Parts: sequence; C-alpha cells; structure tokens
Amino acid sequence: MELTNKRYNDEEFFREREEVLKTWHTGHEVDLSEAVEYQRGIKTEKRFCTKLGKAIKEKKTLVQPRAGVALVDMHVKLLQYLENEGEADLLPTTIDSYTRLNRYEDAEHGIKESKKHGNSMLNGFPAVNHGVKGCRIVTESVKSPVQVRHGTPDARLLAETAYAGGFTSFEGGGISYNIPYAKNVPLVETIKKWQYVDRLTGYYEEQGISLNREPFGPLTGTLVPPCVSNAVGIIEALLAAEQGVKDITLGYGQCGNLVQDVAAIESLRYMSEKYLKRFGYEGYILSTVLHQWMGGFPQDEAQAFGVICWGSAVAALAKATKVIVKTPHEAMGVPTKEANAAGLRATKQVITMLADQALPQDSVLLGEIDLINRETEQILERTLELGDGDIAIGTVRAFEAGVIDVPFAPSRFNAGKMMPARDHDGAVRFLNVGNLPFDDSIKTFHKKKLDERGKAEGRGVNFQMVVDDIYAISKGRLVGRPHK
Amino acid sequence: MELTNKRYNDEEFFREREEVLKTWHTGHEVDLSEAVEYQRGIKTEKRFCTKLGKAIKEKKTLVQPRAGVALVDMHVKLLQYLENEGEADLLPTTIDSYTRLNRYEDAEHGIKESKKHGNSMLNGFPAVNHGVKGCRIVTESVKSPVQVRHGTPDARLLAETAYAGGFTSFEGGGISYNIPYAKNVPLVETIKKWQYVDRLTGYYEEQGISLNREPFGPLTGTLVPPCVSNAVGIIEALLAAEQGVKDITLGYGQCGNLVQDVAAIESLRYMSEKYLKRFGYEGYILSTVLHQWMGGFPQDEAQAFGVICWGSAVAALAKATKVIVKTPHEAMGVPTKEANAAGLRATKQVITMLADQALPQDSVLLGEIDLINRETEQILERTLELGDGDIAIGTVRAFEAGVIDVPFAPSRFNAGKMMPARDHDGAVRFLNVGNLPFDDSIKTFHKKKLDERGKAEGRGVNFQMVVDDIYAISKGRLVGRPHK
Amino acid sequence: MEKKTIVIGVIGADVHAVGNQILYYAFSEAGFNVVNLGVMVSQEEYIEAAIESNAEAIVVSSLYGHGELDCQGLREKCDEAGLEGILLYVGGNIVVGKQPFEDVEKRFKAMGFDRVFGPGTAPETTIDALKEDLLGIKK
Amino acid sequence: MEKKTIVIGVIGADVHAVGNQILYYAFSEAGFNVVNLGVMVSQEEYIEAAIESNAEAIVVSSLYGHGELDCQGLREKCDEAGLEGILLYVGGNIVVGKQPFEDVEKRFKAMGFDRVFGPGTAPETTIDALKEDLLGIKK
Ligand code: B12
Ligand code: B12
Repeated sequence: MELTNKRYNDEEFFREREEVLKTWHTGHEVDLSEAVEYQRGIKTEKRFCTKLGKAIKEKKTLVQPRAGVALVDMHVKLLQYLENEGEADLLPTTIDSYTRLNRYEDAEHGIKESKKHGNSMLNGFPAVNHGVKGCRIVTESVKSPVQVRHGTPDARLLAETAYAGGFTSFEGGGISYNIPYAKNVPLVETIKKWQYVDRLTGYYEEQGISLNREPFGPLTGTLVPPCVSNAVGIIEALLAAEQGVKDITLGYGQCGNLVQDVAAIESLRYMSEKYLKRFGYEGYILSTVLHQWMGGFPQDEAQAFGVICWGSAVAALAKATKVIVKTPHEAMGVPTKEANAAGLRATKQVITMLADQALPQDSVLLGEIDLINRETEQILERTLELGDGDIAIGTVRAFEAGVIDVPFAPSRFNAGKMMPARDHDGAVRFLNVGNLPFDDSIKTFHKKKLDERGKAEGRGVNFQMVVDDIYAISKGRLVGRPHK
Repeated sequence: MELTNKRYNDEEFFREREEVLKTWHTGHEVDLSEAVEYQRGIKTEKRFCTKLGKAIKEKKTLVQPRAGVALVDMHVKLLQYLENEGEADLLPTTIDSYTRLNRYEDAEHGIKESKKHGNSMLNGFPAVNHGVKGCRIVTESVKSPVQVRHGTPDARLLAETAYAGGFTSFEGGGISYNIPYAKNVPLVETIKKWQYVDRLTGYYEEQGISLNREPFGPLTGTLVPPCVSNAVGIIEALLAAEQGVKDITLGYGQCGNLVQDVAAIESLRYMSEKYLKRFGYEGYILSTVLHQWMGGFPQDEAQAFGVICWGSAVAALAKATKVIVKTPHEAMGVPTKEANAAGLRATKQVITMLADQALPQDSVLLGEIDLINRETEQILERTLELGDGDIAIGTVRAFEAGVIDVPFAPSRFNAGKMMPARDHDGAVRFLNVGNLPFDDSIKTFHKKKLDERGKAEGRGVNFQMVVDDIYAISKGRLVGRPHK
Repeated sequence: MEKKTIVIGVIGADVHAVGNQILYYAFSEAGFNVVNLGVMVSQEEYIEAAIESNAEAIVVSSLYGHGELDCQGLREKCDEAGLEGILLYVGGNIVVGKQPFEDVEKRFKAMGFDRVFGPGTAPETTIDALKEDLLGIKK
Repeated sequence: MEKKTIVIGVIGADVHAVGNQILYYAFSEAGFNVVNLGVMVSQEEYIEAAIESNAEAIVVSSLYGHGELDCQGLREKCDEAGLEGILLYVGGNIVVGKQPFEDVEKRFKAMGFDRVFGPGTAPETTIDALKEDLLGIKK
C-alpha cells in the first residue's frame, strides 16, 4: 500500500467508496448528495463546530460524556437523560467493540441478545448495524450536537453512516485509533483509511457543511507523556488538514500534575497552530479537549468523584474548549445513566465555578510549556526527516524506529521501548526515553527528575515505580509511593 | 466588666471556676487534678497536637469532618464510622445549638425527645449534659484525636467538661464564637469568657498537657474577605498565647478563587508568626486549617461533590495542615453518616492525589499575599491603636467603630457597614469598605476591581451583585452573573 | 398594590442571618411592608410584632435543625393572643437531616402552618405564595 | 517451588493491555512460568498455547464488557481439545456495567470457570489462589 500525505484523488476516493459501502448491507442507505442536503438541514445550534466556536470565543469549557448502548430506543433515552439530567453540552455516541473491529455479524448477535435480555449486552451503540435510519432517529431526538466516539482502525463505513446519519463530529485518527486499539493492524493501513475519513469530511466541508474531527488524545490513557500524545495529535491534525478538514479538536488526557497538565494544553494549542501554519493550511478552527483521568479509577464512588472533580478543575484552569467526563462507576463497568449524569453535574459545577479563573502564567508554568514544546518539536522534526518531509510516511517510520512510542500499547507496530514514570511532584517523565529523539539537555532533565524521586523514596529508579504509579490513582494517590 | 489582654490572675480564675462548675449539675464531675492525670494517660498518637505536629513536618493535609448527635451511643457509632469508613484523620464532636447557648434544660429535653423518637432531635452532641463520663466514653471509643466544635459564646463549662472528658482540642474564640453565633452578647463579655477557656488550656499546658486551640476562621462563612477573618484569627491567637496556650490552629474559610485562597493561607501563616513574635510569645506551634466552602451549597449531591472536591484541592495546594470537610447533604440538613463519610473519602482522594503539588509561588500569588498582608496589618495596627496597645480593648473598640466588620453577622455588636462582593475573577473584594482602615491605594484597588466586573457585566456595582454572589455557588457558579 | 405587612424572622436559638437578610431585601422589593425581627426570635416576639404592626402573615425561618422543637405551639399562642387565622409560613432547613419533604410538610401543617417550604426555596416562590394568599393574585 | 506453567491473555476483541502487562510481571515475579498471549486472544489461541506449553491453568482477562459473550463455550472447547480439568480463571470487568458480583460469579461458574474475580482484584489475590489450586499452599 502506497502512502503519502496528499489529498485523496477524487476518482480513487469515489471508487473506494463503492467498495466501502458494500461491506455491510446498511451501506446502501448512504446516499452522499442526499446526506449533504440532510446535513444542511441540521440547525446551526445543533452543529459541533458552531457550539465549539462559540465556546472558544467565550473562553468556556463545554462538558461531554461518553455513552452508548446496543438498541436505538435505549440509546435515545440515554442521551436525552444526559442532556436533561446531566446538563451535557455536547453528546456522544460511543460505539461498541465489535463494530470497532468491523465485526458486524457479532454486533448483530449482540443486538439480538440485548433485545432478548432487555438490557444492553454490547459496550456501545452499533451504528453501522442500525444504519443511517437508526442514526438519524438518534441525532434527531436530542437538542445538542452529537459526536461518534469509538476506537475503530477502519472507520470508513462508520464515518459514512455517521455523517449521513446526522452526526456532526467524528473522533479518531489513523494513529490514535490504531496503536491503543489494535494488535495486528499496520499503521500504514490505518493512516490510509483515516485519510479516507478525513477526505469524506473535507468533501462535506466543500459543500458548505462543516464537520468536526477529533484525534483521540489520551492514547492508552496510562502515563502517556504530553509530548508523545501532543505529537500524535498534531500529526493527525496535519493529515486531516491535508484532506480538507477545517474544524479540528485536539485532545489530551489528564496526567495529574496541575502545572504539567495546563502546560500540555497550552503547548498543544501553540504547537498545532505552528505546524498547521508551517505547512500552509488556512481557514481552520482549532479547539482543545481535556479528558479527565483516563487510567485506572478508584472503585469507591466518592473517591471517583474526587478524581472526576480534579480533572474538571484542570480543564477549567487550562481553558480547554471541552472536557470529556468520567463517571463514579468508571472502575466497575459501563455506567448507568444516573451515574453518568452525576459525573456530568459534578463536572459542570467545578467548571462553572472556575469559569472565571485560569492558572497564572508564571515562570514555572512557562518553563513546563517550553519543555513540552521542545520535546514535541524534536519528535516531529525527526519524524519529518524520516519521511523525507512527508509526515505520513515519516510517522510509519517513526513508530518503527521508536521515535514515537506509546507506553502500554497493545499494537505490535509500536516499539514499546520507552518507559514513563512520575517524578516527585507527580509530573510524568521518562524513566527510559527509548528511542525518542531528545537532545541531551532534555534527557538529563528527566533523569534528574526521576533520581530526585528515587532519592526521596529511598529506592532505585525501576519498573516497580511504574507499577506503583499505575495503581496509584485507584489507590488514592497520584505518585505511587513505596509500601511501608 | 474590665477587660485587658493580661494573663488571668490565678486566684480570680479559680474563684470563677467554682461558679462555672455550678451552672449545671454535671459540673461537679470535673476534678481538675484528676482531669490532668486522665489527660496524661491519653496516648500521644491520640492527641491533637502530636498529629498536627507530624502533619506540619510532613507537609501533609489531614481531613476532619463535622459531626454530632444527641445520644452518647449514637455519637460513638457515628465517630467510629467516620474513622473507619470515612478515613478521617481527626475527629470532631459538634455541639448542639442549645448547649451553645447554655440552655442545658432545652438540651435535656432534646435528649429525651431523641430517646423517644430513636433518632437525633438535636443538631449536635450536648456534651455538658452528658458530662465528663459521657465525654470519656466518646473519646475512649475511637482511635483518633477528638476536638469539640461548636459556636458557644460562653464555653467555660463546655471547655471544663471537654478537657476533663478527654478531648484534646477545643474550637472557638471570644470574637469568632460571638459575632457569627450571637445577637445580643457584648464582645467584652465573650472575650473575657474565652480568656477563661484559654487560661484553662494554658493551665493544662503548664502541667505538661498540650491541648490544641482553634479560633473559628470562617466567621459567617459568607463572602468574608481574607483580611477580616485573618485579622480576627490573629487577634484570637494573641489572646490565647497570653493565657499560655501553645498549640494554635488558625482557620480560613475557602472563598473560591484559587490564588486568593492560597494567598490567604500563606498570609495567615506569615502574619500570625509576625504578631506572635512581636508580642514576645515563644514556644508555640502554629498550624492552619482550610474550611471547604462555608456558604450556601447546591442541593444536588453530585454538584455538592464538585464544591467539596474543589475545596479539597485548594487545601492541598495551599498546604493547609488540615481541611474541614463538607458533605453532599450540606444544603439539605445534618448529614447521615454515609453522606459524611462520602464527603471525607472524596476529600481524601483529592488531598492525597495533590499531596506532592503546591501552587507555584509566582508574581500573581505573591502580589495577592502582599495585599492581604497589608490589609491585615492596617486592621491590626488600627485596632492596637484604639486599644492603646492592648489588643483586647482594641478589639472591642474596633468592632464598635467598624474597623473590624464581619459581613452578614447576626450580632448587634458588629457594625455591618462593610459590604463585600466578588471581582471578575471571583476573588472577594470590597464593594464598600465601610470603616475598615485601609489606605487609599488599597481602596482604589478594590474599587477598580469591582468596576471591572460591573463593566464586564454591563451593570452597576450594587447590592444586587452581592445577592447574586450569595446564591452563586448553590446555583453552580462562583461569580453571580446577571440573569439573561 | 396596597402594602401588606408581614413579620419575618429566624426562630429559636438559630443565628443563620444570611437568608433572613436576603428575604428582607426581596420581600421589600416585592412591595411588602416587612417587619424584620432578625435572628433568634422567640414565639412571643413574633406575636408581639404582628399585633403591633397589624401584620397579616408571619413568615418563620428555621435553618439550624431545631425547627420542629421551636415551632411547637406557635399557632396556639397566636390564637390566644387574638391572632386567629393569621397566615403562618415556615421554611428553611426546618428539620434535622435530609428527610422526605412530604412527611415534614404533614407534620408542620398539623402544627398549624398554612404553608411549609423545603430547603433552598427561592424568594420568588414565597413571594408568589404571599401574593396569592394575601392579595388573591394567582400566577 | 516447582515452576508451574500458566497461560494468560485478554479475550475477544479486548485491547486493554495495561492490566495484562502487570499480571505478566506479577505472576513471573511470583515464580510461575507465564505464557502471555497479550490482548485480543481467541479461545483457540488459549487452548493451543496451553497444549503447547503443558500449562495447568488458563487465566482469562476481560475488561471491556463483552466477557460474557466471549467466554461462552471455552470449557467445552478445552474438553474437546483434551484439556479436561484444566484450571480456568476469569477476572477483570467481565460483564457490562456494575452488577451484583454474586450473580456474575454464578453465571461464569455455570460456564465452567473454577474461579471468578471481580473488578480491581489485586495480583496478590490471584497469586494466592493459583498457589492454593496448583501447589496446595493455603495462605
Ligand atoms: C485505560 C482504559 C482504556 C484504554 C486502554 C488502553 C490499552 N490499550 O490498554 C482505552 C482508552 C484505549 C480504553 C478503551 C476502551 N475501554 Co476502557 N478502560 C480503561 C480503564 C480506565 C483502566 C484500565 C486499566 O488499565 N486499569 C489498570 C490495570 C492495572 O487494571 P485492570 O485493567 O483492571 O487489570 C487488573 C485487574 O482487573 C486484575 N485482572 C485483570 N484480569 C484479570 C483476570 C483474573 C483471573 C484476575 C483474578 C484478575 C484480573 O488484575 C489486573 C492487574 O492488577 C478502565 C476503567 C478502570 N478500571 O478504571 C476502562 C474500562 C475497562 N474500559 C471500558 C470500555 C467500555 C472501553 C471501550 C469499549 C470504550 C469506551 N467506552 O471508552 C474501549 C474498548 C476497546 C477494546 N476493544 O477493548 C469499560 C468496560 C465496561 C464494562 N466492563 O462494563 C471500563 C470498565 C470503563 C467503564 N466503566 O466504562 N480503555
Ligand atoms: C452559612 C451557614 C452557617 C453560618 C451562619 C452564619 C450566620 N450567622 O448567618 C455558621 C457557620 C455560623 C453556621 C452555624 C451553624 N449551622 Co449552619 N449553615 C450555613 C449554610 C452553609 C448556608 C446558610 C446560608 O447562609 N445560605 C444562603 C441563604 C441565602 O440561604 P438560606 O439560609 O437557605 O435561606 C434561603 C432559603 O432557605 C429560604 N428561606 C429561609 N427561610 C424561609 C422561610 C420561608 C417561609 C420560605 C418560604 C423560605 C425560606 O429563603 C432564603 C433566601 O433565599 C447552611 C447549609 C446550606 N444551605 O448550604 C448550613 C446549615 C443551615 N447549618 C446547619 C447547622 C447544623 C449549623 C450549626 C448548628 C452548627 C454546625 N453544624 O455547623 C450552627 C448553628 C448555629 C445556630 N445557633 O444557629 C445545618 C442545619 C441542619 C439541619 N437543618 O438539619 C445546615 C443545613 C448545614 C448542614 N447540612 O448541616 N451555619
């Protein structure tokens, strides 16, 4: 398969479309020109781009849950509940794991079992199986914009169905929905398939229909250093922009240290603008999203509220455009609608209480921003170099070489040589940089930071620290201190 | 009544003691020398001073609930639950409102009604009625140090009973348990009566029994500017130190703006040290306590968690020695033990997650600290001036003159001429300084800050702003913005 | 609108002053003649004030949890003092703890209160009720 | 201690890799010979690996909620493949949503699992169980 970061050739795109729409029987429901007109009929306040644009202007942080169940009517009720009782500003439709792997037969089985048992046996909404019609019922039943959230390496049919079904935003990307979500799928394949999704989005854009795209920021959600996830987000933004996408939300999963988290969002804003400009893209709108703690949660609901609220505070202080909300059931399983709405209301309270405050821009914060800027730049520059100036090719080679490396990723196309750990203040640093292309000053900085922690804890800097860090939040701490 | 800030004359003290112990029949249970020996037998890890001292050293923030019910066995169960299920580090015994007014007959009626109904008809634990014996049952049934928390203008018998009953800390002060808690009681009277309490504490101290004293920081809990509550706290610390108290915890009620709240705690630490030194007191230990939001709460429990967790975050970032915890039932009524423990666990999660972080000491924070330092100093200096160098006399005159002025206080000995309101960032400023003795630069600063807000909101700076601010948190915001 | 007189205050040993100050402000703005007794008001003080001011309603606040103990017998005392039929409202956090509102309402109505309001009732709600009961204006 | 062999992996379409990596680390540290199949493991892969490595236990993880669908028939397939009586454990977030653990346990035991563990079970707990079942060491 040949890959470059070039706008899809129209002919090739439409040829491929035909194949894509044949992969499941609901594909025939998608009629592109009808879909464009349908989308044109969606009121502006129900569009993602409008609501995000307004939030950027007002420096507001919007709240959005995750939610999806197997059947259309159940799912509609769920979303309405989250909108009314949870005061969600933006709605999701989380897709089930079978659909994510294009196992539509299995999803069909899950739908049947769910009907039989009277409750959802799937961990999400199987949008492709429900087809354009099912999706339209969902998007028409609510007052807020709805986004598809998933984790699908090959999301072409899902995107076709979703856009025609009235969704105005689509999460994911060729890297961020591969490395954390797949084991055996080559990057070159997923980047290509996501260029298709981006091209489809660009096509709508050219018809005057602006659709939002959101790379999945948190990746594995577990001790991902900001520069790694930011680099991935910026690459996916560049790939999307090349296909004509104009409305992009870049994401970041809260790491837990206030200064580092605010710095990460600031750096993400700054560096993504810088790279989009550098490659000549124009007329786009960039927004940011902070994901509340994406790693293991405490089982106790009160403690879970603690984690949720601290994430909300960080989102507000970082002035992220939106925040993705966890629930007090996180550690246990897919939440009930009540638990989901409770997470939303707690989040909203914190967000609106802090709406008028930001973390002061002092030297500590500026130093951290500068560090993340430099790290991200070094990763991106080496990636471009590896691709002889082509970011798509460069990305594939960068992952091969471990120049980009996501911790704890299931994919065998990820090097897995880098190892993160927290420093004494809880910021995520590198215990082992692996092949990340950092200059010596950066490497020394991280080593110093971890040595400090090791000294304070009276133990060596090793994998046990990482294990302790992974459990820490679920045990009530941020830094995994040694057991006494 | 003659008042000066002078150590009680021993003879006078012991004469007064006899009278005090006669005011309710349980008074005869208090035998001071037996009580001293009893206290000496309390294990060091069960003493307030030890646990606070350790926390100061380790820069840890301890968590403490409020809780009290009418009957001894109920109250023991409640405290044990909070210790085990809530992981409270320090325990309270909140006293009922009748006892606070020395209405022991009414409290007795409440105890009877509670026995009859099988649940607490009093809003706290009537410690005097239960006497030394009842108190010892309570303090002996738990593993953690226990403090008496109340709001009693004349707390002499309560203090006698509490110390003899094994409590190792006693909240309150002649100002802080009068102005917010009484309507018709002259300050000169309560200051004098609290000198008694402090002298009693000092007496134990001289016998080698260190007992902790904690002025009630939040006052009315409603838009109290930091300099006002800090000035009151410092005055009460000076009054206590004069009577020989050596272990003092100074308190502050969260206002809501992160920078202002952290600055307030920092300033409290700095200014109290400064004044205690200036008047030659030595060998004391100062700790700080942050009270989670003390004003009106949202009714919804999830939203209440939001308020609780944000308060916890501020306590941790300010490195307060302890935090007093609210519950998700706050807006509704005295919490169940489950709700109380839930508030504690949420708090603990946030506190321990943030244990390794502090708000960076940057220029914005330092500027706010400096402002509070100057304001507090101007209030204290004018107070001393009014008292011809005597802080006790000065305080009475300062309240008369409105030099110290607590907003929304029920007491007619409070001028009530000052009016606070939030600025555009949510910090509490002065809408009307009343007679607070500020220099022009400070007055101009506050005016400017409120004008900024007025302009941003397109409305005049007036009482409606204050009303909106009072409701704000319970409606999900910090700053009460105009209704659209 | 003719100016109706009402007496307000916080009953018993209760010192919660904030809501009281706001109610005073809101009722006055709404056009009532408000006699505000502040906090820590005894049953006798309400009655005296109502007689003196010729008031048509007594609006009792109780926040601190002892409302049930403090309010017992107020209706009877009003009757004895010649204030038969005077409108009695109660609101705030009138019992100890979070309890089902229906039960609480029943108990206070049995004590002779005309209207009973739960925690966090907005001033507007009370004003609407007063207008309905005193002026016959239904919203 | 003789080295017992166990097969571990995350079943079905599940990609939750973190817990799996930790279990591998913890079981190895505890002295087991661990064959780690990683994530997205099919029933057939577990069985193949168990036969090849002569394993005495298969430890199935499922986090993503489809555990109940994914685990159906594993015991029967083991029997067919000649792995009669092999120890089968399952743990993680094995069903969709927060459900009473007793019900869940019953359903998975009915499917033929020897032990069923709820969300957030510590590695130490699993290790103790393995030691008891494989080595007869009771703690
Ligand atoms: C991190 C995470 C992710 C990451 C995973 C990255 C990666 N590739 O590893 C990402 C973001 C990609 C992700 C994706 C999804 N996730 Co996820 N995820 C989590 C989360 C937050 C933490 C998991 C984790 O790493 N924990 C830390 C490790 C150390 O603990 P652990 O995994 O629980 O494993 C330990 C124990 O369970 C135990 N254990 C594990 N297996 C076994 C087996 C035995 C026999 C025993 C005794 C013990 C045992 O030992 C392990 C080590 O201590 C959990 C919720 C939580 N726990 O807080 C949700 C959670 C597991 N995810 C969930 C879901 C639904 C999904 C998604 C479908 C999408 C979504 N809604 O976001 C996709 C699924 C993708 C797929 N095909 O699998 C749900 C599952 C719901 C359910 N069962 O009802 C959870 C519970 C969240 C929730 N409440 O909704 N997720
Ligand atoms: C601030 C506060 C204090 C301050 C009061 C300062 C002062 N002097 O005013 C301080 C810290 C001193 C304090 C002390 C105590 N408090 Co207090 N306090 C509060 C708090 C947090 C807010 C009250 C407030 O100002 N709200 C804002 C105003 C605008 O609202 P409001 O008071 O509710 O009044 C509005 C409505 O209720 C309504 N309303 C009021 N009256 C009426 C009447 C009618 C007819 C109608 C229709 C409506 C109505 O209109 C008002 C205006 O909108 C509340 C809990 C909460 N609500 O969040 C607890 C609360 C009222 N306090 C409580 C208690 C128990 C106490 C104490 C006994 C000690 C303690 N445990 O801390 C002491 C009592 C002292 C005493 N003798 O009264 C409890 C009462 C418990 C119960 N009923 O079961 C509460 C509910 C907290 C709790 N959950 O435990 N408190």
